[in-house]
Amino acid sequence: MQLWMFVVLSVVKVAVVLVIFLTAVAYTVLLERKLVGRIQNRWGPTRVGPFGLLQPLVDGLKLFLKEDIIPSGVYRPLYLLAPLIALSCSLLSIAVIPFGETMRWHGMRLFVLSDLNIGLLILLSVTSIGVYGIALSGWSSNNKYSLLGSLRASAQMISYELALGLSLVGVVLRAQSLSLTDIVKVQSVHGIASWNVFGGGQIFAFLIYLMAAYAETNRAPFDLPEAETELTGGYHTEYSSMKFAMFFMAEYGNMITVSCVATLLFLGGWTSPFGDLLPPPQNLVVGVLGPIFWFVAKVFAFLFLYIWVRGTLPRFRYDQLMSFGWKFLLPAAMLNIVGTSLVLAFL
Amino acid sequence: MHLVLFLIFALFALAGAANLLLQKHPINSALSLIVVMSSLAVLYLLLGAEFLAMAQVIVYAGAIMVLFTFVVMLLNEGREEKTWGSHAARVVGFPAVVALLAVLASAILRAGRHYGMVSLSDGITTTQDLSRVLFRDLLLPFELTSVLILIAILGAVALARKDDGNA
Amino acid sequence: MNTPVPADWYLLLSAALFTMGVIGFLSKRSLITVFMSIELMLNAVNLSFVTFAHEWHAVKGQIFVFFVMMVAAAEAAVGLAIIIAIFRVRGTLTVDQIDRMKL
Amino acid sequence: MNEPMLFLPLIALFPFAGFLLNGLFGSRLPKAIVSTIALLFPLLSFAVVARAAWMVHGGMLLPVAESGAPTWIAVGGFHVGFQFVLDQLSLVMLLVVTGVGFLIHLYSVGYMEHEQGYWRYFAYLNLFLFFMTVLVLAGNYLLMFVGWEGVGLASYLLIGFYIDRKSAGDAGKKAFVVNRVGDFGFLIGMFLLIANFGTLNFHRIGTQLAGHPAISGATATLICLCLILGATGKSAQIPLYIWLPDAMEGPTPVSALIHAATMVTAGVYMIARTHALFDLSPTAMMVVAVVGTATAFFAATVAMVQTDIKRVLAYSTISQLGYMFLGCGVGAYSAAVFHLMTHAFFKALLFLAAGSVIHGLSGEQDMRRMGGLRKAMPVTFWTMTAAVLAISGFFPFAGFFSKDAILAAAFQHGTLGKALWTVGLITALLTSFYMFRLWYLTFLGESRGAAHQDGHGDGHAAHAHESPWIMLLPLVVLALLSVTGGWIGIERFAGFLEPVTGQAAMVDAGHTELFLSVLAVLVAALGWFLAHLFFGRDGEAAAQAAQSLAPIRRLLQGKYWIDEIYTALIVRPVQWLARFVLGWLGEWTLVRGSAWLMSGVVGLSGELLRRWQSGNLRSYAAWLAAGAAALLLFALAGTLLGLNGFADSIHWAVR
Amino acid sequence: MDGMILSLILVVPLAGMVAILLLPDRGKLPAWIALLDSLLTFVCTLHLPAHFHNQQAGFQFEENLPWLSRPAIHFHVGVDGLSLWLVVLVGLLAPVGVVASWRAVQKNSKVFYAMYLLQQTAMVGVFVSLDLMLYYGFWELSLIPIAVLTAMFGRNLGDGAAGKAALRFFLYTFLASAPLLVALLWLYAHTGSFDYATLQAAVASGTLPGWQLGWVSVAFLIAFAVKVPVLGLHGWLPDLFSEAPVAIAMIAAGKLGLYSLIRFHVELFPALAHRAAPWMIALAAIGILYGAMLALVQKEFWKLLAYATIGSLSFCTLGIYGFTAAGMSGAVLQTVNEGVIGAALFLMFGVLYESARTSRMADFGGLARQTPRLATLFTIAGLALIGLPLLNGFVGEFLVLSGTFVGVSRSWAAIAALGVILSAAYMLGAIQKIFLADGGDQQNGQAGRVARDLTGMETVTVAVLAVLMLAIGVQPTVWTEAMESALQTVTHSMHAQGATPVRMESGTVIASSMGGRQ
Repeated sequence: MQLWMFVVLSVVKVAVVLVIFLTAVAYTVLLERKLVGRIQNRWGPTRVGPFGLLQPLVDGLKLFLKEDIIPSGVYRPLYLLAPLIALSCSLLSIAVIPFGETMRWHGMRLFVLSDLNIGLLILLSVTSIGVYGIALSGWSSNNKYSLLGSLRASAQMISYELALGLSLVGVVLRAQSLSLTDIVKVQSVHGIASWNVFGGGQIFAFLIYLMAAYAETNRAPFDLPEAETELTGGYHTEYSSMKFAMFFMAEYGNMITVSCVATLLFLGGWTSPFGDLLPPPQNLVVGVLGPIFWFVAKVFAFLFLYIWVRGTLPRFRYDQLMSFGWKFLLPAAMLNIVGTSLVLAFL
Repeated sequence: MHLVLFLIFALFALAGAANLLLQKHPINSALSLIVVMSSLAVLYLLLGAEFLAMAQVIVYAGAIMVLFTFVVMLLNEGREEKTWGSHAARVVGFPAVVALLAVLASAILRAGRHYGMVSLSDGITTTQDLSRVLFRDLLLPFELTSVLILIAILGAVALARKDDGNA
Repeated sequence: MNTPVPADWYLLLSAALFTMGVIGFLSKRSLITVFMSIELMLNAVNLSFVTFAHEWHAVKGQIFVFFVMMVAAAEAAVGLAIIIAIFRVRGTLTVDQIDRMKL
Repeated sequence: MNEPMLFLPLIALFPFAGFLLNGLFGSRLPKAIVSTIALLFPLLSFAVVARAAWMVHGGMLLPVAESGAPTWIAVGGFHVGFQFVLDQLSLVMLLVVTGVGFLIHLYSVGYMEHEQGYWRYFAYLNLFLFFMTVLVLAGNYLLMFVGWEGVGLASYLLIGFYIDRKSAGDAGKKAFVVNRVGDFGFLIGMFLLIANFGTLNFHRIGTQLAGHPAISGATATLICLCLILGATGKSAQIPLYIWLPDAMEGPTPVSALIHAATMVTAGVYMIARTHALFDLSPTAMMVVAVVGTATAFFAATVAMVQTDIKRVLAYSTISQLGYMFLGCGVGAYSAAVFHLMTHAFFKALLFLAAGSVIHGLSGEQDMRRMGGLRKAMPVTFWTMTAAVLAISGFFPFAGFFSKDAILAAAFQHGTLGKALWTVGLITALLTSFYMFRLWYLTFLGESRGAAHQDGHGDGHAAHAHESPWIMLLPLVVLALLSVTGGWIGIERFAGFLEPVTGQAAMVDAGHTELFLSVLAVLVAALGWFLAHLFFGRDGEAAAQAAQSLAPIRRLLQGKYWIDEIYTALIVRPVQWLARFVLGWLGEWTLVRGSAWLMSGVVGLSGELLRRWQSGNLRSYAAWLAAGAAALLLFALAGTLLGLNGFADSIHWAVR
Repeated sequence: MDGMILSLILVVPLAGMVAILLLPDRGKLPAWIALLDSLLTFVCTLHLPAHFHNQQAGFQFEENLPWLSRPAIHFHVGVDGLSLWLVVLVGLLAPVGVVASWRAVQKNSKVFYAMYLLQQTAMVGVFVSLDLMLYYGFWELSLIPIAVLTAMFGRNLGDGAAGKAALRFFLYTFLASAPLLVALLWLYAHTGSFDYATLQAAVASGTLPGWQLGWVSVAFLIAFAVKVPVLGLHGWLPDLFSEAPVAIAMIAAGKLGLYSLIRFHVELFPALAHRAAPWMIALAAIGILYGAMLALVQKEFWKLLAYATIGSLSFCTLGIYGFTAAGMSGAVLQTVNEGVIGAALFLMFGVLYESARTSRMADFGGLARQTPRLATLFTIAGLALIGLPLLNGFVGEFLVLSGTFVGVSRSWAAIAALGVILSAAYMLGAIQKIFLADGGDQQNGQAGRVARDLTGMETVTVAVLAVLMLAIGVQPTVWTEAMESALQTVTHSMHAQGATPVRMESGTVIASSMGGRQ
């Protein structure tokens, strides 16, 4: 393949994925507002567009047009850098996520930006870099609420990152690969029965991942860094307009990424839940769109779970959060690894 | 392509390192160092060490440097001051550095002609290759390293804990 | 498209980074930055390890880097804890003022 | 050699068992059991000896050396065993030791009844018997040395028995240390024997000497002089007699047993035992005779003015031991041993009787506060009288025969012998004098206790009481022996000992001897008369005589200041040397000084190096960098020189 | 079992040390572990004499494992008749030391006992090493706990005396060992081996450069002579005895240095040692007198013990450098004796000091009634020290003196024998000052009132030692028999290199008559 073709195709792929991803972020916000509204026995946004469907657009417009205030006491370079880091890390992780069949065109995978042997590791490393955005934002804001919020967030993320990473090891052991495509392939044969979460015996890993992921994305019930009642706005107290929007997008982007990863690692990725019960589709369109449908459906199911949990569970206290992460999740993840390795080695 | 990537990231690395030296505030130095490390991760990828590249990011950038920034934030030391405590550093140290660089460079340049080229198509050391060596030939050192880290954790906890008695 | 790079360029880069690490160690006054300089030196050495591993197709070179990382992590944990302890006692992190050789 | 079952080791081991039992468990046992143990084992030991004596009487041939003795030391070709030998000499000694020993044990039961540490006393006493029998039975010098040192130990423990008295402790220490001086001589003598004979066995040395004496007279003299030093220590002869008077700090039965009857005669026994060597060296013999005579005379003079009843007896013992040395020195070993035996009887009796007196007077030892005890303590008085007559040499008491034999032998020993005989005769006069002085002061006249005990009404004599039967019984037995012990006659005795001590030098048994005997008795009577003159009536004459002889009296009362002289000449210089020359010059200046010098050098270099260790991190880094650069430069220089790698360049550098 | 026993003896104390370090420092727990572990070590060491073949020459229970290939260092251990009893002695004294520290060490007992057990391993290592580098390692290792524990647990920590004593010990021994290392490396450079037998053969072959070898042997001699210590090099001893904890002081002097003198000086360089012998003999003989005389005038019992030790160790040196069979075996036996007696005396002095907090003998007096067990056992040990026959000290002294007198020098032997008199004087003086009435009153010492008697455990310990003194004194052949073949090897190799008994004056020896048996 020619270099120019490679470059053009890559640019096109990136553009398409980014657009879809950002749209998805926007509508996840709407979804959340709607769902939480229903849970709390109200309607949620209904005014803008049918069923309030245009609400995200208006919100975005508002944030774009708002005055960009930079408080005088902040440490400017990092204050400006922090939201960029947060958002770019959030966007970066989508680059390795395969969301469709392993189709190639001129030797290049279509439904993934870049398919790497070490996709999972890249995901983890990007997640670990993401901490900087929050940490720097809080510190550079020169505000005690911000600092406390960012310290909490950083500590929480570092702590739960361990459990998160370890909960994935069982999956990796089963697939014997770090490539996300390979991991999905392992789960594809018997449909739901071979998904890691069920057939793969990784139900505990999944639960651990679930909880760790909530904490990792600073979502309820682990949303202490932005606990309004204690810290006003947490690390983004001093941010407004577009810079605030970037943090906001980063958070929801992370949610989607995490959901994608859960889908890929535990829920069989783009494969159908019926596996070889159904005959392979002969139609090309169905063959292409079917997997994408399943993938999106699973991701949204996971997102639904996210929002559901947010609507139902109360917030943890900070020490409970830490001891839960270190004293329960981490050992549980280790036990899971040991158990999985024993099963794989002797059964 | 390889050349371009190398040049870009080598430049990034050098610039980051230089920035580390020039910046007066520790947090800026830390961020510069993160840049260096990330650039090195890319260089590792170029050298076919993909696992190491990711480990570099996860361990160095994601863990160690987070600790550094954490400590900087925690202690909030501010800009460093110019002090003149050590004559040896100037009188002995900097000539030594120059000598060191000269010797290293000359040694590398003298020996460099024997070395081959590095290109993108060189093949990749997979994670399996790495783990095969690590968990077969070097299992004992690996386990010892884990013990070392455990001890380090305990030591760090013991050191950083406030004294119960007199604090 | 695929222009190769001589291996010794990597080594030269490594040497340069290492030297800069040394300079940092010598010239920086803040204990934390000095510590960072050490990390820089370690990274520089790691680069040369990886280069040699590539040059000689020896996986053990990479393993060595792996170990260096592990040790660096341990060292950072302990070192930073020491730095915190020093700061708590001395109230400063300026290297030139911390020359009592005890806490 | 046929080996009759004699169970020789048992003689020694019985008392040892008694020592162990009483020593380990005595503190928790009732007194009756302690006494039983203490008496039973010496009695058993005596029984074994008596059985052996009976067998000898029945015709058993001596010497008997039990084979199969366990090895003690074996290194290279040198070999010493726990070898016990019974011959005529040791049989006599054993009879004395175990017989008199048992009697004194018996006496002690009464005497020590109210003392603290009753069990300890008997344990020590049994220990003494153990070592003494080992000494006597030993078949070689080294084993004899075991007994030799061992009795010294027992003596030390018993002298210091009253642990609350400093003087007792001092006396014990003095006895042991002075004895050690003698032991030093013994040790050197043994080394010389090993060097010359390669063995310490009596029998083997004897046969080597009998065959063809491989050693010169000079060597023999050297060996003998060393052994004499040992003997003077143990037997309290000049120059090492000084410990014995002090040893009277011990309980009186101890003085009787150890410092009169048995232990102090070990030196005489040893000389008799090794006479084959002494026979080779006239010089050594002469030394022995002169030392003995001088000691006899010297001690007798001191004894004349002592007021402590036990000290009189102590000096008397020294004097009598001098007689025995004289006997040995003139070659009359059997006479010396004969005197040893009779002396054991009457001197033990004297001490025990004195002990009875002291016991009766609740611990009073000063003769000036005694007097008039004849009526209060009749048995003691009569037995004591027998002993006094015996030691003074009145016919037919035991002392007469033995002392007469020694003096006769001396008289026949050439010119020197004549001179020694003269001194010996004068000593006999003095002996008679001081013994009767003691007798008068203690038993006759009026009680003088009140005169010194103002405020207490009458003196001790008023409530002085006779001792219990258990103390009197040994007195009576010993009194009988003191009377009859000499009747066996020197000829028969010498004849019995002849296989061991060789042909006695009894040439002329005719008129000369009769004349000498009569002369001796006359001299003794003269002594009694003089004593009667001074002390028999009111003591006026004594006071006058004392007045007129004041300087001599002071000299005698000061015991010739020998102790002081020794202190000034030996003890003080040693201490001075140790404290100042060694302690200050050696230890302080040289040793400490070198240590200080060393630490100074180290400290100085540390001071210099310390400046390098500024504590500044950046300085360290600078030096580190410089070092790294230097090392790399070195390695690179190696490559430039065409060497292959770092290791080779190091090799090249150190070549 | 025989192939592993030496490693086992080396490892058991180390295991105890690890156990102590891992378990918490609670109450008497470290002490109990140390006691049980040292008893276990002792039991292990008893395996050696039980399975030792007396008649067999050479080393037994040998283990030889390559450790490093370049430089060629082997884990080569073994014992012969010389080291056999010394290993057992270390095993025996290990629990004694623990008992002696039982009450004295209260704080930081974990550190104390851990270091103490390390010291045990090091000492056994010194006695069994047959690879000189391994030996050197153990040698240095045996020095460290002494210095450290003295500095940490010394008696007078407050006024810095303990630290000074530790420093002095450290300086003396380490400065002396530095040339030893250089000498070792020189030997390695010329032979390519650290193996004992190889080096011995190399030295014997005469191929090594002569004058340098002379210096090498001197370096060996000085390193060991300091540790013994030989007269003149004893500057560290009195201070250390006064300041070090009892358990440490009792192992600091004597056996390590003496064994090393025999094995690595006399046996390794017979010809050169032969040249040094007259000096050593003179030093030893004078040392006997010197020690005894200084002991006579000491006022504190630690100092008395120090100088008494110098005197009694000089006997060993005298025996070694006479090059006579009797002297050698006497010296080895005396080394064992000194260990046993010294341990007992140290323990008892330690009890006195710990209860009365003073070491001035004048402060005591009349203790015999109050502390009968202590008084009795002390007297026995004291008598053994001054060489009372039937106790162990006599046999050693007699063999050394007779060997010296007959084979070497009458005058030096006579001078040495004078020590017999002085030793009696100082020991009985000490007994009197401490235990007997020493003044007008019954109890004149202040300290006497608070002094306590031995506890049950201490009594048992010292009683065992006392029985051992008697046993060695009565049956020394049991001990000397095992040495016999080793000593024959030594003397044979010495004589082959011209190192016959040192004649320092003319005298007549009927050597043939020495051969006869009774």
